[in-house]
Amino acid sequence: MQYIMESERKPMRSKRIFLLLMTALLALSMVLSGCKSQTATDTIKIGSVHPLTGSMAYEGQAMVNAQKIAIDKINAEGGINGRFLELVAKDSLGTSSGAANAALKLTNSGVVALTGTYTSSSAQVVSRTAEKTRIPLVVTVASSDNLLSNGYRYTFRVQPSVSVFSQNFLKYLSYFKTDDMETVAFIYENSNYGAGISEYITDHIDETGLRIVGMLSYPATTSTMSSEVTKLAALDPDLLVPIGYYSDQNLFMKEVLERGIQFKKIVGCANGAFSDAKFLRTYGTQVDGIYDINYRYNPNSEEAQYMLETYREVYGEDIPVHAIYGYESIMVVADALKRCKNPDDPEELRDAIAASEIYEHVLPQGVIKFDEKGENINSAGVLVEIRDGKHIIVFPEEYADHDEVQK
Amino acid sequence: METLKVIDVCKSFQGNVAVDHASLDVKEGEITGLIGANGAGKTTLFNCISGYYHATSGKVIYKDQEVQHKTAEKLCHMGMARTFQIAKPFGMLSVLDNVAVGGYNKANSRTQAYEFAEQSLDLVGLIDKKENLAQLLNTGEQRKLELARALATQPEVLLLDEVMAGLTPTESREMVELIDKINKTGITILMIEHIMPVIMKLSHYIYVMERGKMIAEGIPVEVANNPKVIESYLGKGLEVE
Amino acid sequence: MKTKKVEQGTLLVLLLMAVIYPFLSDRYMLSVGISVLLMALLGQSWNIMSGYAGQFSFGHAAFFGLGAYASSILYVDHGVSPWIGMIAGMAVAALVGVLIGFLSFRYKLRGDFFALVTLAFAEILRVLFNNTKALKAATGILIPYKDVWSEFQFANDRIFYFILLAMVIAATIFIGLMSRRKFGVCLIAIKENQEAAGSLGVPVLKYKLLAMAISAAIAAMAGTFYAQYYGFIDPTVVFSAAISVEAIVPCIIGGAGTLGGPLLGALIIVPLKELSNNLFEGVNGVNMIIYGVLIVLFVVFCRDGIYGTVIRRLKGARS
Amino acid sequence: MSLQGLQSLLDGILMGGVYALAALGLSLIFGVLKITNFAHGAMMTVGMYVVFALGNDLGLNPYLALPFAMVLMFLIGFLIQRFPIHYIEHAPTHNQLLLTLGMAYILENVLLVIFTPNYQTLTVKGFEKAWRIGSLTFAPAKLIAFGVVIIVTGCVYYLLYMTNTGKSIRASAQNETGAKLMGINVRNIRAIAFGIGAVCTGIAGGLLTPIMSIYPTLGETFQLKCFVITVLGGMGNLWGALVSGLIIGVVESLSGYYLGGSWSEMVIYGIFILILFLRPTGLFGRGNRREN
Amino acid sequence: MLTITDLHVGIGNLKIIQGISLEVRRGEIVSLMGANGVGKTTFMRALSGLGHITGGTVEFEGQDITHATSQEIVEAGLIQVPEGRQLFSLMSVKENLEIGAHTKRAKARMKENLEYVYTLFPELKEMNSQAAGNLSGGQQQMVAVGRGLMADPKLLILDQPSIGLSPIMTQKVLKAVIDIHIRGVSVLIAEQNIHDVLKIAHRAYVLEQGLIRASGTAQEMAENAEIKAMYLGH
Repeated sequence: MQYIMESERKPMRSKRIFLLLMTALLALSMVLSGCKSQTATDTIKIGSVHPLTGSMAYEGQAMVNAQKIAIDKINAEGGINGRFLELVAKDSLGTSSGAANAALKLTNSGVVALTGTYTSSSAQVVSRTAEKTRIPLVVTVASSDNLLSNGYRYTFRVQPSVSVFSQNFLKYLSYFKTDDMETVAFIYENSNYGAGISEYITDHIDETGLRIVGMLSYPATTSTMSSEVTKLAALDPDLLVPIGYYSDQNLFMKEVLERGIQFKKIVGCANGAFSDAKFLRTYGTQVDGIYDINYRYNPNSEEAQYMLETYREVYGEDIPVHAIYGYESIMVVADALKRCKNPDDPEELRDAIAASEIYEHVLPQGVIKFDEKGENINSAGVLVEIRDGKHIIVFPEEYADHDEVQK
Repeated sequence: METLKVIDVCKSFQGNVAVDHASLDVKEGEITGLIGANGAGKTTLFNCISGYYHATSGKVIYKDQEVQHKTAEKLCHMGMARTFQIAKPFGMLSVLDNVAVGGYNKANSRTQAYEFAEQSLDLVGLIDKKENLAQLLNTGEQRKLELARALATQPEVLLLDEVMAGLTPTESREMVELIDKINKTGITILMIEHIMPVIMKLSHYIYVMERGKMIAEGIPVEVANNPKVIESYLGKGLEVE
Repeated sequence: MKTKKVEQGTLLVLLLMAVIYPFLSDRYMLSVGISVLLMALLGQSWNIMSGYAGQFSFGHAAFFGLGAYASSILYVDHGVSPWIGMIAGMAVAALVGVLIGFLSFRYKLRGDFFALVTLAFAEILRVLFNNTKALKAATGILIPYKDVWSEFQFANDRIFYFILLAMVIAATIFIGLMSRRKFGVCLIAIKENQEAAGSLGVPVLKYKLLAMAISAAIAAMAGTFYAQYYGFIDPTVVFSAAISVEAIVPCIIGGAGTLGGPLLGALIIVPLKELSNNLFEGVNGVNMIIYGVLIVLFVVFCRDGIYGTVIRRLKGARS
Repeated sequence: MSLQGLQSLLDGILMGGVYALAALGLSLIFGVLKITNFAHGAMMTVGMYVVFALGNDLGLNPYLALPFAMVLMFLIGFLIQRFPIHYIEHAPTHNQLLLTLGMAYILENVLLVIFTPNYQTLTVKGFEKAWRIGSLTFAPAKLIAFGVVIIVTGCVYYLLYMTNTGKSIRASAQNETGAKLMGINVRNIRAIAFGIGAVCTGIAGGLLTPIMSIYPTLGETFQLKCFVITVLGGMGNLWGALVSGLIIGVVESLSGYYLGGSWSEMVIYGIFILILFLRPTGLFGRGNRREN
Repeated sequence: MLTITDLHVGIGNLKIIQGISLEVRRGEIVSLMGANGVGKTTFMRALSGLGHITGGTVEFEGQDITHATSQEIVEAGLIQVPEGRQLFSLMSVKENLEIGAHTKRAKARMKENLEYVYTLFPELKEMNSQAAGNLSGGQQQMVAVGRGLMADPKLLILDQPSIGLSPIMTQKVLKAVIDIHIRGVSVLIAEQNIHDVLKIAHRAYVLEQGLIRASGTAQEMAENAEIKAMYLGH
């Protein structure tokens, strides 16, 4: 018996109290998670499912922030036929089950539409939820090509998908491709989005006359990009296409700049870092001459200016480009709501969204209109150049803006 | 007739020699004793015999088969059971279940396993506590449980590793009788023991081990008077001025 | 005997609650219910291998993911019904489980080291699936949305709920029966002392591998369900460490190595997590802080788990 | 080996140094205290943010901020050990794992609440350009980090093997009862040891701040790598951790260069599994401890 | 010097020691006898602050140490050489001895004590740099006793020093105990090996099922028929 460790003074009483407390809390949680939050009839609720904790919390939060600005704008303008909009945002925790639970919680609390979800895997799950609950989902950001391939009636996507980005890349190539450009190399993060874009482009590379000399993939969670940089420096392609998220691409550029490697031409595709304001704040004019094909606002739109300024005012930083789609998703819902006789009827709202024809919006594209799959038919990215430490849209011509630049 | 023969077994761990060319014979139906200080290599030798370790070199012959590479499970099926120096009860199982684990060794059914278990619990005198959790037994009872488990496997040879350790005088007296009783049922026993009077009383033949080597062997009286054993193991007794 | 009654009573109450629940709940509650059951099923799977047999796995996502992938690939690419795919997935997972187990046990790994090996295998599978085009690489697999029972698809979530419930009940009954038979008793013996068990003739390796195979198969079953219910899988989702953690949490909260522990654990932790998500919507991160604090408190003050503590008390075991 | 290969080797060695230091903290906690610490990555992130906050808000040079980070990390480590880890020291591994995982959630999300989830980048003046020798380049932040790592490892070695506190730490690790009976305050000593582990971890995090852009869950990505290094080097073996950190850094870099970044993870986990199977005491470990 | 009054000690819910009163006077060797499992070790550990004392008092040199921590008890000069030796097995013999001198008081006399340990057990000096875990049982026991001496004890508690030792080694350790006693250290020794220990002890107590069954001078005990029958019998 001697070999038993005597633990010094067991927390006996506190153990009992703890158990009691837990039981009480459990009972409470059962009750609370059971009650529906009362449905206020005076506001129209729009649900928002984004990762607000975990590794994508920044992107998710920015999305919600932009949505709030859109909501405030509509309410300031008198709301929907006199009724105010309310955004109900939920944390998807970045997981499928978290997203599904959040979406259902929202549909329970009486939202007329869902928006979300930043990651494709969550979007797939929420779109199924939308289909089952017959509440329309307007996808803010989720680029996976197969998102709408299930024939869901209730899912709409405003943002450009992987293949749209890729097509944009091929189309805009004419702008930056020089005659002596022969070789191209890709460095992309190895998930659905990075790998998806690079694959699409390589499948169509013959059309461009370019020859692929390198396809370098890396996990987005990498802590070093040294060997990739070394390898690319040796390959020295005429065109380098980096595709990735903020932290990894930032790491990449940092290595490139530190070593003073001059790539002939760098054109990002939906690059999480290149189009970000923080990126410019960090590197200033050192990154001049880099292009990126990405989300953007329409510089000629007054509403876009309003959005930019308000975001900066409220949140103290420039709006991250992906968050623009958070803003516009609310606008799409609001526009449809205005056309509904009964805005509380999700079914009518779905039809209204499907029938959307929005000419006034912040995006660098033509009219927002959905095809029968729910895809925004005119969705597009634009070609952005970093010039004098500023982002300037250079292509397509109608959205190009050489004078107005983002601060 | 030897049931078990250990021939020239060596066992080393990362260069440390624990058993150094040890040999011993266990005759059928007898009780063979193995004495020596802690660290002399007795338990290691035991482990080599019972299949828990594989000997570095040498042979273990059991029922005319070389078994030095067999696992403990296999040997158990062949009728060799053992106890451990530190009792190892399955604490969260009841006493009966503990013994039944051993009972399953030869049993064809659950019922038979529990029959074996009850029999051996009866033999060691733990039957009253069969519903208790094993971890609630005291040291003496744990020893008995250990023995009962081994017996439930229906062994022909029983290897006992210091079964007396931690027993009260009354308990050890009972244990001596018990071992004798078990032996009388025809089970061959090889036992490690510290307490000289016990081993002297029980054993038919004794081996003395030191630093991994066998230094002496013989019937109890011979060993007790062997000058080599006295010099390196027994001593001359404490002399205080 | 008292223990047995309490155990049976608890399980019966849980079962009753589980059966009535979907009729009292809306979609959201149902979805939470499914989260609870999924966690319970994963927990029971983990329970066999780690709770009963004592082989601590930190890589159950490997089996879960294999199950999800096997059925989904068969379904989407080859039109095989996921019901059959599920069986195939279970077989594949069991095979991989046995392989991992065999290698680990052959090299005598235990405790932390065994846990790390399982974790590493899960990670390897994630990287492998993420980089293999034939397995759809990073794109993941989208399950077509239908309402055909033969294809494991239902528009009504209640049916999903009951199917999952049936799986949990089956796993629980299996463990319940097992725990009183040779296999179960010997597994506990192996957990408590492998050497002693071996010396009593228990086929240690065989039983450990068998436990791993069964455990892996149940996790794979959960994986197939997951794919069919949520409709989308990719390597970062189904092979993530988060899934492995989900298998462990309910067992520790409820009590590892007990029949009702994982069930009760899942029933406690999922609603608590939902609650903290709902209560602290304003400040992001607070929900996860609360979740973390809850876990810490449970582990510190209730080391054997809630159910485990009760059972131990009833059996009169030392704390 | 080509010039590029050489450069990769060099980068691997430099990065490996930081890994080594991060793993050193884990090795101490894992090997000496026998705690499977899954809050390790989160502790690293805390170090990153301390250095970031001091550098960004007070304009302190990140390397001057390190001492502050060390003090804070020591306190955090000390407190984590006193509560809650103290209560589960003898609990099964999975309890430890879950508890430390809970701690990780808490730490990460406290950081999220305080610092927002935004990516933060700290640039050090004068470090914008790499230093070069011939055609080889050295990232200054990594080079300095490497130097710091060597110094810190040396200090920890001195602390553990040459001082009374160190002896007490090792004694308590090897035999708690024995240590108590010699008048050692084992509870405090263990907390100090955890604190030292946390300091190493925090410094490693702090050294990464000028190298990476940081966010609250960044540490998770180092968690498994640190386990790999710890096991490779042998638990509690300081020099083992250092050498293994370098090995993993080099393996990652070279496999990244020759096979591609996506597969380098696989190579590392493969090595991990092989080591676990073939030499669970680590490359430099003696004795066979896997049975206990 | 050490006065124990009606001490109760438990492990968890089990009551192991149920009211023991015992005394060690300055300059005595007192033996606590009893078979294994009667609570000797639980009792000894409780004296060093490693048990859960539920009642009674322990007084050492006029100071109440019933609920003192093990550090405080060591500071006071009550040192235990525990059952099973509890050495720091990966550390060298020298390091083990050095750690013995952990308290301020012990550090001040470290050199002197180390010299004494080496005169008492000359073998240890030769094995200075060997890892303690690699020594034989007897050698380990010497290190354990040596480590205890390094803590500069006023009262040395030895818990079953003969466990696992050959009779000849036991005799050697017990001889060392006499030497230590001559040097002015009082000794409380728990032993199963009653035959030998009664030769060196002044007084003895017999512990059975958590209670003192008998006590008296060593000679009285050696001649007590009941004890003879029970313990010296085999």
